Amino acid sequence: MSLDADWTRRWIVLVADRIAERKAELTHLDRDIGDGDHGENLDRGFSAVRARLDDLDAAATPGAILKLVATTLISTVGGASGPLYGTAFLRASTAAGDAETLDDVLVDVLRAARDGIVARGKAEAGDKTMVDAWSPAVEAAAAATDARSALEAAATAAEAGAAATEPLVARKGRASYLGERAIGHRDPGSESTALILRAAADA
Amino acid sequence: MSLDADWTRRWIVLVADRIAERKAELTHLDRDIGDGDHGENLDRGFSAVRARLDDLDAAATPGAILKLVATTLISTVGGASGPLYGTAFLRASTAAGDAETLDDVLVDVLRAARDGIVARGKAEAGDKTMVDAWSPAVEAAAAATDARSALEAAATAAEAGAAATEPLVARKGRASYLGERAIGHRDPGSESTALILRAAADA
Amino acid sequence: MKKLINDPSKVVDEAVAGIAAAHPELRVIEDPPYVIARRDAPRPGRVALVSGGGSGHEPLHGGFVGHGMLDAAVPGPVFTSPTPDPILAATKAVDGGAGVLHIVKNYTGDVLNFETAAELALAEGIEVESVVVDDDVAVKDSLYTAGRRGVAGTLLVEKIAGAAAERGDSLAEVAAIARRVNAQVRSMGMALTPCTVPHAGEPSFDLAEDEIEIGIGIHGEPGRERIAMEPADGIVDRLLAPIVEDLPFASGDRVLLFVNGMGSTPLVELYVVFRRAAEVLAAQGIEVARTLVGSYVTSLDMQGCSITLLRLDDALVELWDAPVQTPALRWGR
Amino acid sequence: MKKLINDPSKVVDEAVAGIAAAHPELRVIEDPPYVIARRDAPRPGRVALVSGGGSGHEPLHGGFVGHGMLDAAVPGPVFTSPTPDPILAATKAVDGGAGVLHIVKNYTGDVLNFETAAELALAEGIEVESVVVDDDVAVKDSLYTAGRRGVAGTLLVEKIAGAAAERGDSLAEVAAIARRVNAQVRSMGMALTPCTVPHAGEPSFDLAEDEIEIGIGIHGEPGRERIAMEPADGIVDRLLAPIVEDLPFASGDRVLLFVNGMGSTPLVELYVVFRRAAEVLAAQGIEVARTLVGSYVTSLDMQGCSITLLRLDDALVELWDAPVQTPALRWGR
Ligand SMILES: Nc1ncnc2c1ncn2[C@@H]1O[C@H](COP(=O)(O)OP(=O)(O)O)[C@@H](O)[C@H]1O
Ligand SMILES: Nc1ncnc2c1ncn2[C@@H]1O[C@H](COP(=O)(O)OP(=O)(O)O)[C@@H](O)[C@H]1O
Ligand SMILES: [Mg+2]
Ligand SMILES: [Mg+2]
Ligand SMILES: [Mg+2]
Ligand SMILES: [Mg+2]
Repeated sequence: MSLDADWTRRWIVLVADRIAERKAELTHLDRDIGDGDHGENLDRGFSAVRARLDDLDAAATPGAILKLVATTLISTVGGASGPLYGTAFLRASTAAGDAETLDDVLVDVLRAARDGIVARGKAEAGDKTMVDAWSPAVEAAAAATDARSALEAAATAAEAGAAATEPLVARKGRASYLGERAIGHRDPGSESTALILRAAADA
Repeated sequence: MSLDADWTRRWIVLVADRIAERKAELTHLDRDIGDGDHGENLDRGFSAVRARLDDLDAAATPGAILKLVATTLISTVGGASGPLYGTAFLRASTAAGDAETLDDVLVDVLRAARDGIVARGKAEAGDKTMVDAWSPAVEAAAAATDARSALEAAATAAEAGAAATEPLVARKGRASYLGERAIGHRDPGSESTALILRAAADA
Repeated sequence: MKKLINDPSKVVDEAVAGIAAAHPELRVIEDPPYVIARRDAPRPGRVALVSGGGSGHEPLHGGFVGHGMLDAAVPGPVFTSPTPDPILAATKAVDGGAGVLHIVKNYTGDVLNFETAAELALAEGIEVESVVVDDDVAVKDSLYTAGRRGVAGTLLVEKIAGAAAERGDSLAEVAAIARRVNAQVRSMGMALTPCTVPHAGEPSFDLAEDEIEIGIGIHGEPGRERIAMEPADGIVDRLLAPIVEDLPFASGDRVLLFVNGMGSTPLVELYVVFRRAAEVLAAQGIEVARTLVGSYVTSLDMQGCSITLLRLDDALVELWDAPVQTPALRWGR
Repeated sequence: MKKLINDPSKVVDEAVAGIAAAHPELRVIEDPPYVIARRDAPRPGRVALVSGGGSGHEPLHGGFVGHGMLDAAVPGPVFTSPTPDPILAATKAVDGGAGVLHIVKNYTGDVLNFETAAELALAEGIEVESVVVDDDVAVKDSLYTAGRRGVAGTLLVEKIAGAAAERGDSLAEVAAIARRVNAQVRSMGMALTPCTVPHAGEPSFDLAEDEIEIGIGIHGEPGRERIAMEPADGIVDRLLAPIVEDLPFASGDRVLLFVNGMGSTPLVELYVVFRRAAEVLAAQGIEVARTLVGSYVTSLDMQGCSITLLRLDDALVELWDAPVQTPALRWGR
């Protein structure tokens, strides 16, 4: 089984399902150190993505699907995570180009997504943001031998990265206003990143 | 012992003491069916009366003392009870005239007070107001044989009148807005009237 | 009780001092406390308007002192009518020789204290007329009660009568206009939560998380009925129906629609309420020609709202639109 | 949670519809939702001002659309920046050929979404300048954070830049004035209670009956520190000290003092706060030349307040005093 257009659709639908399921949990993380809307924001975005996926040409490439995800997130999510995830999927789409499957370009796609987030948000590793899930995921994927194991490694690394945000003081996003009071709480964006990458491994 | 100027002063000071003591209780009654300030209002007024009593000429007659109470209540209490009690004491003072003691004019004094309240507030018996304590008190005093027993009878009748307001629907004052919901609550003004007349009997 | 206050017994003193500090165009008379007056009063030859009542309804009345509205406001203790002394002082301070109109909300205490002040003013040679505002349709059977309460409609009476005084109408004319506004205005309020009087320290009544009060006044008194919490649209319908029936307002009428917050209601909710009220009136053919949305006649920190309708004619529209320059209501200047 | 709303997910829709119904001088663009614009926009040859951000801060920003202030406001979902689409739509709708100024509160989401919209507008040939407002001194170490937040000072930037645009200043001039205001304005807020986001249904943080938060933002985020409840005067001192130190404001300065309510704070309490703030500034030789008191930049139903100081000069005073005619701020017209 390859990471073709069908897989890409399955992945995105799985993300949409799991975000809908875990919306309250994501919002709760955001309530603790942000403004309590991260789950709502992503659910609004991925619900819209799901609806538009059906309208997409049956022959759409993985890159075209990722572009639809990007533009939909940009125009429906708002907040910080909307432009950040939007840019991530947009850069991923560009990296995917016209390829029929992502198997050979997977690491480039993931790296492009991560770089897009960094370019827009200017966060560094350890700033307690979604970058702390993306960066270890990209490294882990790069070290893997094939696409499937790269996805599995990325998901596991993202989950570890999300967990590792807990002891940190935030230096970007709303949690940065809290100083020491952010310690002990997981960054919501790193958790949603882990969710997205776990869905990729499971799709 | 006669109802002379000394007695009048003792009475008013006793009223001031008891209102200060029972301020919260009166306010609480008013909270249930009014706006929760009756105790505060009267305490503000009688504290001012107490302070001004000392400035009063040592030779002041009972009538002069009652006039001081009246003008002080009018200018410090506000609300409904301020003008009503103010008018009551003003009319009482007029009824007392220049008499050195109230023994012979007591019933006239009490009746004048009650009539003053009715003239200003237009309440009838059974409207669930302070009139429901004043009116039985005046009748009871009129039926008594001497001033002392008249005071005792008035206090007892006022207390019974206050208790008897509980099952009533109010037709005057703020409690009238509540309709049936006022049933079961004692009118705060009738309770403060009972307090004032009981203090007269005890002074 | 959590409030931005110091000593609960000093709230009115300190708030009045704050009003004086924030609005140099107003003058506070300290003795007897507290009269808030226009700095340019008395204005010779103009009718002056004095209103007042218990505090806790801010910006009513102090926030409505200024050009085109009140000449003086007399704030009493929280929810307690002022005594005659400051009302008299206010009346004397603003009288410009053309007489003074007292605008009084219909509560026993307010009526009695203003009555005494008016008598004393008359004795000092000042012509005084009094208008009692009683716009609250929540009080039924007003023949068998202290009568309807004066609530949010008071603001409309003050604004429109103030404009009439500003253009130079006589005392009789200004009083007649104020009475005409009162005759054409109806209000009804509700509470999501009670309020807490500072010196009492406890809520003015108890209300469960799933209950609301319909037909409340503005002194923390409970309302006409207690019902289960429901969506805003249903609440609006419950408030509007008795208002419309009462006057009655009818298809073809032009009205001013005033949605008022009770003190702790966020503006965003008042707009949700306004939307429904406008929709319902439109469906009945009643034209909303003028609007007001905000917390203007409040009940301390109560959450809730009231809806007020005033039937307009050209003369009233002109007076409503006339310039006003007060801390809380300001346009045209 | 008790609110005057219907479906929690429809609050913004219905409030915007209410604003449109209450203020016929405004125009609501329905698609993409929601842009609130001046009915007379675009005004040929004048710089246009667009602001926006998450909803829940009413009257900010929709209540400040009108003559002398914003040309359009773009309300996002509650506490969530709008997406670039409606910001772009607003920018196109009000551009009168002289360019558009975006006034953006400094939050990652707002900055990123306005940034994208500005790029798209530029691609369509519209000149756009952006000013990011960051007046909140509660955020320390702003080099190591997302930077200071934009809070109540935003209103002052919008009013003063709006007056400059209205008199015909160029885009560069209007942007420079907006940046100058931002450079001279400092704010700090506190909460007695958290707020409740409608779709969340639970308070944004927990606060005991004897605790308050100092240094809160306007999105229900907890503050810089949690302390025991204290009297208003002490709270004012805690808010003012870091504001005054920061700029710093000094003896001889002329300032605008703005006491802002967070949404559920009664006006009477804001005046108690104002009184103390004016007293403290006077003692420091800082002259309060202009004032504003009210709930203008709110955080849903949060109880609390913020204090804002703006250092004035003659040019800023002239622009502040210039006529403004919006639902929430109105004078001189
Ligand atoms: N500058 C940034 N760089 C990378 N990620 C960021 C940045 N700022 C915020 N984030 C991410 O966005 C998440 C918050 O997203 P969300 O709650 O949807 O938006 P908002 O903060 O505008 O409410 C944070 O948990 C964090 O992971
Ligand atoms: N019209 C009236 N006639 C007689 N007594 C009245 C009248 N209206 C009110 N009262 C009395 O006044 C009392 C309330 O006084 P108070 O609480 O001090 O004033 P307010 O109602 O203005 O807050 C009532 O309990 C009632 O006994
Ligand atoms: Mg968030
Ligand atoms: Mg009372
Ligand atoms: Mg009272
Ligand atoms: Mg947000």
